[in-house]
Amino acid sequence: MTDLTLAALLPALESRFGPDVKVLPSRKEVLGVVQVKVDRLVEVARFLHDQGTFTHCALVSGVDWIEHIEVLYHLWSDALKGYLEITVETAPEDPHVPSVTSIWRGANWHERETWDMLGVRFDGHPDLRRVLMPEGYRFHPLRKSFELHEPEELEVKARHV
Amino acid sequence: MVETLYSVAHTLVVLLLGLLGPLVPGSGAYGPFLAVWLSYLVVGALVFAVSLVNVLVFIWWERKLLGRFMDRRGAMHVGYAGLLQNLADGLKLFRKQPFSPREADDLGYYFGPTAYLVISIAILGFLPISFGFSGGAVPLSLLVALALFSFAPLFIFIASWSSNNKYSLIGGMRTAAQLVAYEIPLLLSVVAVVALTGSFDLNVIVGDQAANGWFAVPLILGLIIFFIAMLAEVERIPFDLPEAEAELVEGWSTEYGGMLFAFTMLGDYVRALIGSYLIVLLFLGGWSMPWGLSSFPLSGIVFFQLKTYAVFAIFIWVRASLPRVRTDQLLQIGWKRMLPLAMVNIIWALALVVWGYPVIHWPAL
Amino acid sequence: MNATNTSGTARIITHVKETDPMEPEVPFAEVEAVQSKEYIPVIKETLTGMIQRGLDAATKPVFNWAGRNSLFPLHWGLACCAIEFAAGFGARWDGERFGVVPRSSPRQCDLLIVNGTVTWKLSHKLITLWEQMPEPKWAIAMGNCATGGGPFRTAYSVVPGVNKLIPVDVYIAGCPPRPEAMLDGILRLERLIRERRA
Amino acid sequence: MSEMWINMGPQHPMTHGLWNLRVKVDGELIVDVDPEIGYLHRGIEKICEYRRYNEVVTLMDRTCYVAGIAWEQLYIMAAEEALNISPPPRAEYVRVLSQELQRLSSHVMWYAAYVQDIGLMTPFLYGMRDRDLILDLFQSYTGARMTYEFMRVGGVRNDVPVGFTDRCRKVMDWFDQRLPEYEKVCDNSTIFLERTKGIGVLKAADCVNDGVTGPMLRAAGVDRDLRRDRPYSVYPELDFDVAVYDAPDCYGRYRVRMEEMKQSVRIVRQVLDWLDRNPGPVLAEKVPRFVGTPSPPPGKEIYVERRGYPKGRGFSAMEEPHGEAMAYIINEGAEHPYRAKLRSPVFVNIAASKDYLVGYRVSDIPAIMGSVDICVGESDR
Repeated sequence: MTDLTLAALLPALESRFGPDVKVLPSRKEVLGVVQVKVDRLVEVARFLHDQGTFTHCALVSGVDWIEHIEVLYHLWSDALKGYLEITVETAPEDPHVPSVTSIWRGANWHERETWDMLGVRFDGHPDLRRVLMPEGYRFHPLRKSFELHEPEELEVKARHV
Repeated sequence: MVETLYSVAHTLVVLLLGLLGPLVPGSGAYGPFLAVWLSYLVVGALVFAVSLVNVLVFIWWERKLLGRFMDRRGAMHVGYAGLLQNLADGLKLFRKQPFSPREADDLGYYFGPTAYLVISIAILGFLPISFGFSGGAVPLSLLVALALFSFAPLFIFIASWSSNNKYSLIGGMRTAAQLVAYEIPLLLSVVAVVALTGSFDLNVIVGDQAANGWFAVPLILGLIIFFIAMLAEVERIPFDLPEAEAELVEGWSTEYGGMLFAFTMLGDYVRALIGSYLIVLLFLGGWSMPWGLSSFPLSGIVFFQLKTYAVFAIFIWVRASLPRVRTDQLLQIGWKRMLPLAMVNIIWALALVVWGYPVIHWPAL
Repeated sequence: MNATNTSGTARIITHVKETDPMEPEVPFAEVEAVQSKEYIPVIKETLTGMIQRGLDAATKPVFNWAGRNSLFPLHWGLACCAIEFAAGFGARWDGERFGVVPRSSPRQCDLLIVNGTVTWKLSHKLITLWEQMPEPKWAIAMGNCATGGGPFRTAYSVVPGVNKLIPVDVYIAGCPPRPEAMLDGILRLERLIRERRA
Repeated sequence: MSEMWINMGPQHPMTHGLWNLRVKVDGELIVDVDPEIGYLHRGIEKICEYRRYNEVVTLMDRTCYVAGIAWEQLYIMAAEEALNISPPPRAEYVRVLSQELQRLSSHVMWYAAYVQDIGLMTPFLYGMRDRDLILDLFQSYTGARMTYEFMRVGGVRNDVPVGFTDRCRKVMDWFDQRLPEYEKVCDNSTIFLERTKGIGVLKAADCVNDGVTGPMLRAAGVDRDLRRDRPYSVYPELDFDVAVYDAPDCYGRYRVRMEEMKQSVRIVRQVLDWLDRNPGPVLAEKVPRFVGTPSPPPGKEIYVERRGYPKGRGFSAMEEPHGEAMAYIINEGAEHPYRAKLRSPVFVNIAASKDYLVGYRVSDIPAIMGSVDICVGESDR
């Protein structure tokens, strides 16, 4: 099953994982959008990596939708020549997502950045530290509750890291 | 002819002593002795003056020439064509705040660069820049000069160790390894010259070359080895690892600023000057020129300087066109390539002697 | 003018000085010195002072000339302006014409050109670098970010102007300033040093 | 000497920007690496959420200051998809022209910095000199040397000026002469070869697993170039080769970049020919007003803010000079992007530094990190 075409892959994904996976209509720029339940994420990722030839984890990011936090994975396949988008939803207070660093080493810093910027904890991540903001900074700037501040206010904020 | 400056100094000193002698009772006994020493002093002071001015002009020469190699102009706004730029740099460093880093060991921190500069300048006293025109014309001048020359890694290491900075430390370690590795081929290539001349006196060596042709021709291999080893000894690209800008911020002089930094800088250039001097003296015929060009008064010193600048221009040329080698490659080149080649060079020189290369013993000064 | 004697009158003088600071100092000291027959140190000091002032007057222009003509900036790159900073030392502009040679170690620098956005994360390091530079030293804020935060002024991580951290002598506008502008800033600093305003 | 940690950075000549490479050395040998970035984190993604679509372009220039226009196009492609606008063909060609000029200038800049890292001083000056020629071209049609603010949602700001194509061709002719000279300087130098060959090896499998992209990946022998594999803009209509080299070391990366420069010259020539033949508009006719509105009408701020527009998400990936960059824009029908996420190739390449640094020497660090081509602006954002 190493060289699945896309037409076969997504149904295979759906049939294997059942209701935990939802394939959304694809957009122009990505091959497909797959919604995954949090607890099956690692399995789906493993499946896509091993059988779906998605060997390159291009991007891990997140969006704060206020009522929930969406974590996005963009995977590239050299065989299919396209990106697959995986989305995972998690609760905004104390969000947890399993880490995929065991599958793609390259996801390491992306997950660190998502933790830094959005406060999503990646369980099983080997080294979940802040990467862009200084260690000990208290906020997660890309949360919608964190506003861009006036500089004067900001200084106070930044100094109380 | 070439003795002119020394004779003039001697004459002047004798004259002066003759005038002053009667004022000091009982000075007649020391007169000739004093005259010789004083005239050496005068000549020595002149040598230092010429050499240190040379150092300043060297830096300018490097800046301008390097600029030309790089399609730009180099310093040009201070003084005519930027000639005063180095003076400005030196004066500026002179008035910078003296300091030592909190973690540094003060004694070593101040001692290192100072001793480095002093020991480098001291060598200048033994190098004749024209016949008899040296601070101290000892029969073993070459040996003394090379011995003093090899002192530098010690002081560099003291300086780097006591600055208590990791970059400095690595730079100092590299310096020690590098200078020791290249000292040996350097000395061995000198051995060939000494074998041909039979003397350690630089005046004799130059005189021999004046009579029998420059050693650059029979000992071309020796010249190449000496040149490369000298590049490493004066820490210039491609062997400038101790101050490799890209990885060690400024190498062993990272923590130095102000006057001490000026010392390290000046020491480097003094050593570059000495390196050029030695190449000219040992292989390029010193102040002698073919076709009797050096027989005019003062022409010897002028030719000597011209040759020195030409040699330094090659240093700069190398700097402009070669990348830096790595530590292990540097040591490999030193121990595995240069050392055997230097041995070959010695054998070649000995063969020349056996075959009857004219060995002339000039009367010592 | 403090007379360094240990006689009783000196203490009175000191007392007077303390109680009446408006009183001119020199005549008292002289009178005191003459009274206590210790005018030699006073004359010595006066002479030393004169010599010092004379030396200062004689050497200050020289050192001022030296200092302003050999400004070594710190060779570091923060952001966009750093590229223009590098271009300013390329073949076309050649900042070395003015004796401006970037050095990598702050110990050997006179001039800190802040060429880019300074973040709060960097602020400690910037201050360390500034403090590592020996006096006399100058700072140039190059570009809008260093001057006032630039387009990132409102951001949560950006220092809105580097003058909140270190004293800045010359501000160069532009985003990024062209290399000419940078060199002009350095020359402006030279002018300021010549007029002893920086 | 026992093992010790060395902080190479944030102020260090090797770093080419502000980041901190912490290396643990045993003598001269590197035994562990812990890179630290974020010293230039300017919160661009957050500021994007407070800016109108066209105003974000300003930030994109500053995201990567050596390849500003690449990031402009990256963002614009994502934004156009999120807003469902498509630009006229001439705009696409002008964009591709800018892309390739930018790639050329970025690689020349890389070359200049790289040879200087290795200790070769002179070509640095040559590189900067030749880069200025390209920047002059940029200046002639965007008005700026590095921060162009040239692209707009639905096209580009203006067309290239009259006579531009001829000037550009002259510069390309100049580069035809210069690029072999660059290669000669390096390839004829034994020291350069010894400094780069077999240094900083990162094998193809590790590259893929680490997510490393761009010239590093292609040097390892993986034939992947988004310009060809996932064509965007008008690249399918252009004729070019993908530079691949099968030596996953510094030398391979150097070769790949040199080859890419030649290919860029080739592409630019084709685009110039097309531009000469096909005049036309460079901005789409129907662009929603708000993306370009400098400021809302006074008193109508709320009205403008709430103006509805079809929601959408935009994702774009492109081959930036440093590697594969991605942008993800979420349009929630407001004036501002709801979320803008940028993926920088440099970010990932730095993250993988442990895999290609451990086991080499301190003297190799500049050679290796230089070959990665680091632009801190885009890794920190």
